[in-house]
Amino acid sequence: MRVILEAKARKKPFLPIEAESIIPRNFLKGTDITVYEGNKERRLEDLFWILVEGTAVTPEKIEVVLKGDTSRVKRIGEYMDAGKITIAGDVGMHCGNFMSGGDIEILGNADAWLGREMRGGYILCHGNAAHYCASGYRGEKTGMRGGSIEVLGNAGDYCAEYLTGGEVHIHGSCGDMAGVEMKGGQFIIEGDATRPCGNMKDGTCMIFGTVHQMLPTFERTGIKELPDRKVTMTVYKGDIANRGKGVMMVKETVRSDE
Amino acid sequence: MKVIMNTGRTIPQGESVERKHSPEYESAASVCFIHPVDMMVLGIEDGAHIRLSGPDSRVVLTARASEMVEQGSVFVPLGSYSNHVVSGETHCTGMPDFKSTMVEIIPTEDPVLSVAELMESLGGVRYAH
Amino acid sequence: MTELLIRNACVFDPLNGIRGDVMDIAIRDGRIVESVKNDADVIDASGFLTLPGGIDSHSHVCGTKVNFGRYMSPEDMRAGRTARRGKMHVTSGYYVPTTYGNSYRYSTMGYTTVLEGAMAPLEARHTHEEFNATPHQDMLANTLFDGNWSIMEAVHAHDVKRAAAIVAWTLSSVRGFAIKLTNPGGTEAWGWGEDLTGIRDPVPNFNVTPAEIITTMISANELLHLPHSVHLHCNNLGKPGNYATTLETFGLVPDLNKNRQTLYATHVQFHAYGGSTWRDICSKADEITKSVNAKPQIVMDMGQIMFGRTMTMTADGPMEFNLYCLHHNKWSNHDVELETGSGIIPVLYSKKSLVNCVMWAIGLELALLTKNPYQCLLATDNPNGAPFVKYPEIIGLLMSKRYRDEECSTLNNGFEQRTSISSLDREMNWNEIAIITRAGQAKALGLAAQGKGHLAPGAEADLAIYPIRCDDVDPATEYRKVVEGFQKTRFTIKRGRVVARDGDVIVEGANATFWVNPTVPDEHNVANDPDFVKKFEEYYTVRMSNYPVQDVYLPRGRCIKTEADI
Amino acid sequence: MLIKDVVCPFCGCLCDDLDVEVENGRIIRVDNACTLGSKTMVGDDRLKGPIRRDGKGWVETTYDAAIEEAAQILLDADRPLLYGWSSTHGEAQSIGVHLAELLGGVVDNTSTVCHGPSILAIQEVGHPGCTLGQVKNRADLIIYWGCNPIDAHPRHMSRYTTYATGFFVRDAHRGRKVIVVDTRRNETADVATEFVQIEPGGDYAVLSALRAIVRGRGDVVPPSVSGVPKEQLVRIAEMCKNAKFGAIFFGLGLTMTAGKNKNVRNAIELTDELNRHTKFIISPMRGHWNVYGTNEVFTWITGYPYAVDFSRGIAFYNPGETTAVDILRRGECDACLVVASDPAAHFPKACVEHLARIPVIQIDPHPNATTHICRLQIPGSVAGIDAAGTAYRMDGVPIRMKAVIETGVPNDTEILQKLYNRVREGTRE
Repeated sequence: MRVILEAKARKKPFLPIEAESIIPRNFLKGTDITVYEGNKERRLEDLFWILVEGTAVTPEKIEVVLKGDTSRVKRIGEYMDAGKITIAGDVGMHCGNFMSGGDIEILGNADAWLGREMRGGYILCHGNAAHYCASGYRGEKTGMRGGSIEVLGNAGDYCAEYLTGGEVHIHGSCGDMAGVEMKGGQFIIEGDATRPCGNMKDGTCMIFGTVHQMLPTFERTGIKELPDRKVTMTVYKGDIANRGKGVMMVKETVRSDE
Repeated sequence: MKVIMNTGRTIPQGESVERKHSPEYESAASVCFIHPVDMMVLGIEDGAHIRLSGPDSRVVLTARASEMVEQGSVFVPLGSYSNHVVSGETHCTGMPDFKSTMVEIIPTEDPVLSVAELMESLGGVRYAH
Repeated sequence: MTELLIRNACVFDPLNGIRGDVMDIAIRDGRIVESVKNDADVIDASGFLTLPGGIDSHSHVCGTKVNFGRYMSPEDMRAGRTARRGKMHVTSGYYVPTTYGNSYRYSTMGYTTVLEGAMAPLEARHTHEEFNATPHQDMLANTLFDGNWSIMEAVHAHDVKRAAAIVAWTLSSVRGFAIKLTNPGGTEAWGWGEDLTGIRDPVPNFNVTPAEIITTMISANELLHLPHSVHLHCNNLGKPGNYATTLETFGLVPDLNKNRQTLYATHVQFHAYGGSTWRDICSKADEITKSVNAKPQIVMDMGQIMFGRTMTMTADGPMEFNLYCLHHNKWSNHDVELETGSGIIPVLYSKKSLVNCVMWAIGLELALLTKNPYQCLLATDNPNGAPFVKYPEIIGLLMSKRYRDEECSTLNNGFEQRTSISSLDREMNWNEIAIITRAGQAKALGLAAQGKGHLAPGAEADLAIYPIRCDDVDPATEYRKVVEGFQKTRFTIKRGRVVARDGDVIVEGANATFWVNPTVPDEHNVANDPDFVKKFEEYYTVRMSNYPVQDVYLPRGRCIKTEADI
Repeated sequence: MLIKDVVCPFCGCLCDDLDVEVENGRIIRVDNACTLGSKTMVGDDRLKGPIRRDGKGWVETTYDAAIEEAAQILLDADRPLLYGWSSTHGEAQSIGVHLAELLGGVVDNTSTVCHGPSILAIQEVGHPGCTLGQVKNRADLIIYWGCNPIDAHPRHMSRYTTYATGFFVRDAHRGRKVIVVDTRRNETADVATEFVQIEPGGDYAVLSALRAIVRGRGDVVPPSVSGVPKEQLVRIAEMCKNAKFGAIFFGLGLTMTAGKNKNVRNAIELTDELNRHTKFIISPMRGHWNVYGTNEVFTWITGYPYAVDFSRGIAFYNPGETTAVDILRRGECDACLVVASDPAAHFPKACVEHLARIPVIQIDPHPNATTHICRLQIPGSVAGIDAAGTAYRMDGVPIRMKAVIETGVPNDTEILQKLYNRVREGTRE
């Protein structure tokens, strides 16, 4: 079954829409669900043109497709556990928060907190992801626990903050402090990163681009050949400041003071 | 020349912060402290006007020589004038880069605007107290 | 004049010797009366369990430390969120809820009076502001004197009257209710990052020992005729082997008051550990209760822990730092100049942890091994041992051996050799539960005279009607019904007004704050003592004139005056 | 008439020892205050009464009419932002939070552009602190990191630290060492025992290096970190470990530069590490006299110190999303109530542009930058001058502000209570 939601034009296009109800499972019971525009509860059909193709008896068999301007629609796919969501354009904040299963594919850019505290499933973002991609929540010690997030473009600052499990793969570059507070999981950055892995406790981070402002509290422990990629990585242990035993592998580094 | 703009409290700015329509506030908040060497490079004297340009905005300030700022950076008191060039980007922390904005400085003959004029330029309506 | 008649209430009122009689209760203008007119409003209790309003004699719900626990815990705020509804404000939080969250949850559980366990005098204004935002419970504040410089000087000078005079001035200035000592002397030592190892260690720079502070304050307390006794958090909290310190402390306590205990020892579970390390920790509840059973002058509360996440918060700064080094979770500390300290860290009590299982068992042992229920009251040191919403489960455990056995079977094996919990057959009855949740508290806090904790004519009409039929529920086997029943009252009545019904608060609260004003002769009023004033102005960072809490902070203050014998 | 022990309504020091001379209803002299405090109290000049924008000009209006119009604007909004609060007393702040709750709006306070990042850091790792008297009576080592008390908190050093005589520190000058860490040699640096100059944006790296050195792993630290030679870092670490009682005070130099909350977190974790060796505390230099009060009031009512979004009925908190600057920059609110602050002066241009686009109501005694962009301004009295109320010092000590003169101007609590009542009628309709 396919549920196609096309965003309608709005009087106040910048007001956020909160749409955690947009997950495949909820469409088993039809399309009579509500979302919030600011502090007003709205029926889905007030904000989207709705087209349903076919039927399904399990969420696994449901694909929700979002079209039109969805850049201000927040929390799509929150607590999603099965099925697929495809976003044709950009998506608002908190897409796929707490997601435990299923797929989300974003053809445009994702706003901040993409896949925050994710537990399982797969998110693919073709464009860029904003700050706090694959991160944790304020005050919470455990961030993303499982599943995987792949971003074909760049990610903003604090990417994979508190990463605890699962895999984060950024094909472009990360902003400031990628992998800060990492506790586990695997984090791959194909491009550059600035001050990565500060305060890291555990887990593995591989950076194939250039590291800017390498932090002074990582201990060089040797080198590692990656035959499949035909590269040699410098291996660091850290963050020593935090009694960390995480592993950071870097292709090439530039210290802030060099 | 490209420099890092730092902003913060100064005594004169703090003394007049509750009287923003006053000449005291305007003169206290519309100054830009620059290292003497940088002023030489810019070819300006203490008291000259400079135009400070951020990513998407510009503001005219009065240059003041100060050895308390490093070469390559300038200090502008926090408030209406400095914020005219600070970007709204907060890196999702809620806090703009008030103390680390890259700006371009060039000498200018243009006048320093009043707070009311600055606000008008942003769509406000001047209130004459 | 408003009148209310409660019909067919199955009443337990231990202080008046009423045990399960089905009767009517008449209420006029907020107080219990003999009878009301026929046109009075009527509530049919339909034979449900009816008790005086619950009283928590040791809970952390208001003030600087509690609010900092909230401030640093946005993750907990996600745990218990409710939207604005009817007369109820938004609430957030599970183990450190907002003030309204605390107030609504206590109220729907039938609690109408709560004592805040620790108020630093310098920050008293804050506590009182939050009391006003905790509108459904009458509030009282334990006032901290454990590290008070002028008190320690008086102790050093063996000047009990001086100590009493300082207490009198402080309590009346900050609108406090009772003397609280938290790790006496230890909090001052913590000002230097140190702690004391026992009650005979000298406090750095002050040359007094915890033992001297405790005994002096006990005498001062009785000189002032305060309604409550000294309220003590013993030294060495949470350390293996600390039961010896606790017993030594109990040994210091004379029997000075015929109406109530002379010492209230709080959260004793945390002070009843044998062994010498976390590896060989074991229960010493038997020794502790043997001592208490022989000493009518001592009342304690359980300090029960329950499994799950919560937040530890206490004036005991050094203890919190030790916990931080153990758990490596977030740690906050807040020392208060010339007075006391405090620390906060989140914890998880886990059934997998042998130590936690032993702690859990000790609290229950204390209650079950104490012969006189008036000497061991139900409390979790909320939220330190567990949030107070766990009280119904604790009641269930105390009333049912089977429930305890079922719990034990899910715990870390090996803990049973370190405690006697499985060998205890005692099952409390309704009357004993009424004692350890209200009558005992009222007596211990000296509030019975204020009309709290009982239902005789003249008493304040604070009642809790629980959807439990005592005659057809057998707590020993149907403990789930008991637990459910105590979670939500059918009706909670405060000063003759129905404030909560079936789990919903239905009115705006109008609580009172009880505080004590002991009058001392002018020559003993420290406010007139140049030396006291000089030291105050020199070493505090607020002016003495800005220190006292103004009346505006107690819109419904209830002052208890006492005459000091000095 | 001389009024003693008056509390100063300027900075987070909340000095309560001012002597104020009042003559026929005016403050003519202020003693003991710093120049910031006395100028605020003596030079105080106000808007005479409520004003509203009328087309391209301004007209005077009445309090009742203004409150009615304000209520309508807020009731019509789908996502109102209620911002400011730090320069008014707690009683007014409390009504403000309940107003946001009633409206389903977002309520935020000035911490958002001050020590908001410090709050985020504290929420990650906690806060080992104390009241300022502990520092005054005990501290033998003071560190000012990324702050300039001489300009921003002029009496901080004389009342609480460098120059204050304490019980255990009889001779402040010989008894205390002072370290200043900053990117520029500010006025405070001139009185320091040791000045550490960091390249802009280098604080995080320096803090990490110090933590490693303190825990005995200086071996990994390179010869120079963000412009600071390793020898100096080692010397600083030794000074800290050998102190009997050390106190770190930090300012916007940490919260406003790259890394923000992570910079502060690193400083807190350095303090934690030092507590394994000796007594150490850390404390933010809060700006507004009652900004800490807004955090306290917000927290006991909503559970969160700032940036609270009631749009969904429950309280939601996510700085970076629910913070005023982000909401305004993204245009995510359609009306704004500004109370006791001046966002038009203190927010970036992009935010002010959105404020100019939407209806803005300002409750503030002074004509300020926000006046020019608001639709409606309602002046209240000023706590500490003609209004009494509760304030919280930067260290959490609550103090009651005095009203030293009578002006008959309604205070913020009264104005907001009326507004709240009017909005409640509106929500019932």
